Amino acid sequence: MNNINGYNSGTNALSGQSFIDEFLDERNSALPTSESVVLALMKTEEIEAVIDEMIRPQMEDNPTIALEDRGGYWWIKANGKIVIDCDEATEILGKKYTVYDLLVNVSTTVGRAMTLGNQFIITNELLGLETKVDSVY
Amino acid sequence: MGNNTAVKQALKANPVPSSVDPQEVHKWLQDFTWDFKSKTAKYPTKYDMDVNTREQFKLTAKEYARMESSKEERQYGTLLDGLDRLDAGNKVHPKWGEVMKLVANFLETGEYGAISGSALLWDTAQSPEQRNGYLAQVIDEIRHVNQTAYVNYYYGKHYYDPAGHTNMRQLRAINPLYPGVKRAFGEGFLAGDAVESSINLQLVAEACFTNPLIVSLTEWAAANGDEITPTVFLSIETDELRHMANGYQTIVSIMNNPETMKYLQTDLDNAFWTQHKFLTPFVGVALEYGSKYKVEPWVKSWNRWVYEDWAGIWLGRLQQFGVKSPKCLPDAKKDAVWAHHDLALLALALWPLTGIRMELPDQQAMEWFEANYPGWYNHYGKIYDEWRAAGFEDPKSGFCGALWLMERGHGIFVDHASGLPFCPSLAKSSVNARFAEYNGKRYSFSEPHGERQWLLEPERYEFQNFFEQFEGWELSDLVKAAGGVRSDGKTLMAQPHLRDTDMWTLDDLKRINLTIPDPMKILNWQPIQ
Amino acid sequence: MSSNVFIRGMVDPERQAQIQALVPKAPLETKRDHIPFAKRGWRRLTEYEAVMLHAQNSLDAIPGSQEVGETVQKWPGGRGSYSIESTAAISSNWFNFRDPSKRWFQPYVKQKTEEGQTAERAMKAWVEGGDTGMMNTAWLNQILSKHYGAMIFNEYGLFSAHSTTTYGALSDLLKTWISQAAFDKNDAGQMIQMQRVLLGKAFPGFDPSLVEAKQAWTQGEVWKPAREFVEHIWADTYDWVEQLWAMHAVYDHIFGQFVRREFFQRIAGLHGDTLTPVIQFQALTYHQQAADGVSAFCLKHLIDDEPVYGQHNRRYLHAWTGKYLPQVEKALKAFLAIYKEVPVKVDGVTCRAGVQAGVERVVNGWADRFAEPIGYKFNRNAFVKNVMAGY
Amino acid sequence: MSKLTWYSSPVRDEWAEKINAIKTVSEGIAMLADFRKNHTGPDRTTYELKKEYNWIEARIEMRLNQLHAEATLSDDDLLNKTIDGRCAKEVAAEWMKKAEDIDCHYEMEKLCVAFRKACKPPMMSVNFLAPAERVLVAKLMKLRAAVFLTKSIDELRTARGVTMISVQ
Repeated sequence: MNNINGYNSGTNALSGQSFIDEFLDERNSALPTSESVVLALMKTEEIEAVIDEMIRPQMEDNPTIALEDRGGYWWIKANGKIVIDCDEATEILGKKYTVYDLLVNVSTTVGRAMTLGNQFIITNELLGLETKVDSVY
Repeated sequence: MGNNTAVKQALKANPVPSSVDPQEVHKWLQDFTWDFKSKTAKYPTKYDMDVNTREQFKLTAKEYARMESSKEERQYGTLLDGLDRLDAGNKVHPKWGEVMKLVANFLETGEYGAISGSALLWDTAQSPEQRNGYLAQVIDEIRHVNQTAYVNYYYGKHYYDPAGHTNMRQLRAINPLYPGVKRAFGEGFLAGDAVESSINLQLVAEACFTNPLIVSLTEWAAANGDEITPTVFLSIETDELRHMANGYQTIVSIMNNPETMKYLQTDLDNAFWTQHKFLTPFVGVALEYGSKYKVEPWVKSWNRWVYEDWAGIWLGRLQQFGVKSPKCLPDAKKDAVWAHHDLALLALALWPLTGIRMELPDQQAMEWFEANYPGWYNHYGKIYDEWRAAGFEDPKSGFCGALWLMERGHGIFVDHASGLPFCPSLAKSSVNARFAEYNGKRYSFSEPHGERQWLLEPERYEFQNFFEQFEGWELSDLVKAAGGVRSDGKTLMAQPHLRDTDMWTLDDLKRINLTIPDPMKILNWQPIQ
Repeated sequence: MSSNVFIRGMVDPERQAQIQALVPKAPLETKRDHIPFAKRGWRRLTEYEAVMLHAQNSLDAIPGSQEVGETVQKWPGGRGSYSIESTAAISSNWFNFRDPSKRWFQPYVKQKTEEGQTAERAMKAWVEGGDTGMMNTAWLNQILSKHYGAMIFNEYGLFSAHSTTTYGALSDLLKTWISQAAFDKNDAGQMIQMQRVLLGKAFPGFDPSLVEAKQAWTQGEVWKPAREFVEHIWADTYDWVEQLWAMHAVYDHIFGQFVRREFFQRIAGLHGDTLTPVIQFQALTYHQQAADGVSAFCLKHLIDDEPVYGQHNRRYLHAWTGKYLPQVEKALKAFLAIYKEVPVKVDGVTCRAGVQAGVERVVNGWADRFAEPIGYKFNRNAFVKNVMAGY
Repeated sequence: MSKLTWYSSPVRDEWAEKINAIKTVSEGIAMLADFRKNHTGPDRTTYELKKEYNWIEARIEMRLNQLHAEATLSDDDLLNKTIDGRCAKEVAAEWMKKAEDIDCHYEMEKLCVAFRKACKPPMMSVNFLAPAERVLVAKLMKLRAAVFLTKSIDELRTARGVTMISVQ
């Protein structure tokens, strides 16, 4: 399965001199534009459930989602947007789990991340420029 | 998602009457400020930050504390219970346990600088939501100083060689690599226009380089037996996403104003180069030269985290608003391949000043380097083989890599903009050395971007570099004065190998017979016609 | 889909065998004291000190610093990143300061979390237990809506003033304590609004918006001199020691203590408002900690323990007190007009004698704690009399 | 004082002695002004104290600051006048006025550097220095940003009077 967002896709699929040649090629020397977002979730009890019950099922609908075990954390990359609804996570975990509890283990994001009520959203939209920073209240 | 918002809206109409959601309080923050005559940012800035800019995480002080407290319980619980029982401090490969002496302390310098940098932004931002976000960042940065310090503290208590973990805050004063981190982190985050500082701190250092420095570094740590660092660093990084959002909203707050937007590109180019100049080589050295078990070549991590994801997702998407490719990007990419190898050569040449034990790359490492960086052996590997044969590790040899280099005409200089040492005749990175005389003093620069920064703003760069500051000191005297000797009073904390035998002492160092010179004084300099 | 199988060195038998072969039989170094160069007297550093002390990288122009030489990069124009020009106070060693509460990050957020949970439970009990029924409507609509809301701006302004104090502070343990004091101020403002949002839920007619409160703060006579002080200390004062002293040791210890303790804490109960005292209790704790910190810093560190510049620092603290006390006096005097709006009058509490007793309590408390130690003389009776003219 | 840290030097000891010998504010002002002129900033006349200049400058400042506060002057004068008795607010305003017509970043840089040398505490309290510096340096940064990435390196070197050198 070839996912454009895979951990070692694109230039990183190459190695040795061919990697370096491609990496330094003039085509790759200006700013690229990407429609993706990246998320790293620290491995914990709760995050394993979020990955299994909430992220993996989304992969069926969105084939651009790539998921990778990086030892201490899960690395996720996808086009567009990833939403984690913590009300749903609360149901799955059987305990109160707010968006700020999720943030305890969100190790990094590339893209615009925000909370919206009890949801965590990471999006490629330019919040505040293209779209508004929403609030449920 | 639409449905869910509808549910939330319904909740708003019929709120739970006996409790208040933090976001219900947050929504009023923008009303907390008022206008008055003398109200202004208190530090010099080119920008006017918009009073209406929003913050993306909507935390109140109390909810922040609850979230952070949960992080702290988990982190210290893991360290003090789980990892303590597993004797984690003694399961780490020595190469890695040593390099963490520097990594934790250097990162601590960045976190400390970020306290003031965030305070500067808290002052300059006009939107109360932003100020609230920046204040949380100030407190986060205190957390991170405490955490990075705790890595050294924990190692100092549990690891089989506490020397250096316990006193790096002292030893770093003579480390020729330390001015590099001071410049990028200790000062680049806080000494300058708030927006320039924000780009340095949040948009470049945090949104870009902390991903490899703090996140992917944990893979290398775990591969090398260190579960302490992942426990702490991954938890540090859970605050960084709010900081990245702070940095992004800093840009948003000026972007709609053409009057100030015109200054952005200059600050972006300068900040990217300032941070890259230190971080690209330093992280590469830490990962590839500080590990026994390799994960992936640094240049590949750089391509993923810095070029494709950071540049593509953050900057690339802003091109429609006028942001352009930094002019230095092609040079930065060349550095991503070679700059850490250049720096490693100097770090090994100057090992007595680093405070840590390190060793030359072994056969397995050399093969890995050659496979991933073709041409590596002929350039660097040969030198290391020669050093090994000349007695690099042997305390009785009187050998010193720095002298070996100088005797062969490979001068070592300090770049006056970045504060980092460089060796023009052996560098494979984007080094393009130039030397200047101005107002009766000589300056060295490793490339044009830094020289430009100095030419435009000379009053910002007045520091005494390592050679100038310690010129005339005999090497062993300097190491001793700075606390680099173990409790037996003679064995050095720094060593050029990882064994517990044949450890170098002050006398062995004295045998090298090196009095620190100032290359800008002793060499025969002539004006270029 | 995973591109590699991750090998953890700690549990992988092969790697661990290689690692253990390199681990020496005995540790290479027996001394495990942290930051040994900073050890004071016989004792080892506490955790509070170990995680922060000497984290600051600073040039040795700052007394007590470990570094040598100059900063690598300065501000355009030549200002250094940390420099002694930021205050008129002088210390022989800026790194000798210790916060008496010894709060580094972990204990700090733990304490705040507990306070948050206490407030959450108290609010729930307050609404569900029927306390709302006792609330005096005029108190709710006049005082809590307007004046209690105005207090948010006081706290927010003081929080804002801490940006320069955090930036300018010259050592690591100072920055830690100061930014925590700032965070407490920010929290204090938000807690008032949290209470007001709850009031909006409990009382259908109560509007939690800040329109009326902001008007009282920016245009009303009750808050005018207080606002002027806050604006001055936020926007016009750059000396961070002066700011800390003026805010915590003068203004908040007189005006702040009166407003929180003598007015809201004391008067709320008379109006069936049992919630305000619970919320304000936290703000009182925050002030207590800030007052302890400023006392450890200005009175102990800069005067009592200072071997060379104690007299110098005393002179400045004295001058700053003289500069700010009249404005604080005006602020308190103007604030006393609020008693005209208090719905329930109780003899001994809201009457002139009752209020004067409250003013005397804060003024005497302040004089003992902060004026006496720096030898600042002022006429307490005249001060109280002037303030009471506002009643 | 130098003994407080691991780093000490005879130069520092010598200066510490000289600084301790200052007994009046006017002596201190003269020493500080002279020291700043000759040993600080990019326009200094000599780099002979390069290693120690910021340490020495700080110690002169501390001593002078101390002498100033010990002098018999009113609190009002202590807080609001420059060390030589002028109205600090007016002095700061004069410097800001000097900047009004400048539209060249080199000129603005000279003014900012000169302002620091003349007014940095204890010459003037930070409460007057900092707001004026905010205005001056903001202007400097704006003027520089306009040309930062566009002027050629050669042009910049020539304008500065920099000589390029090489090792023979």
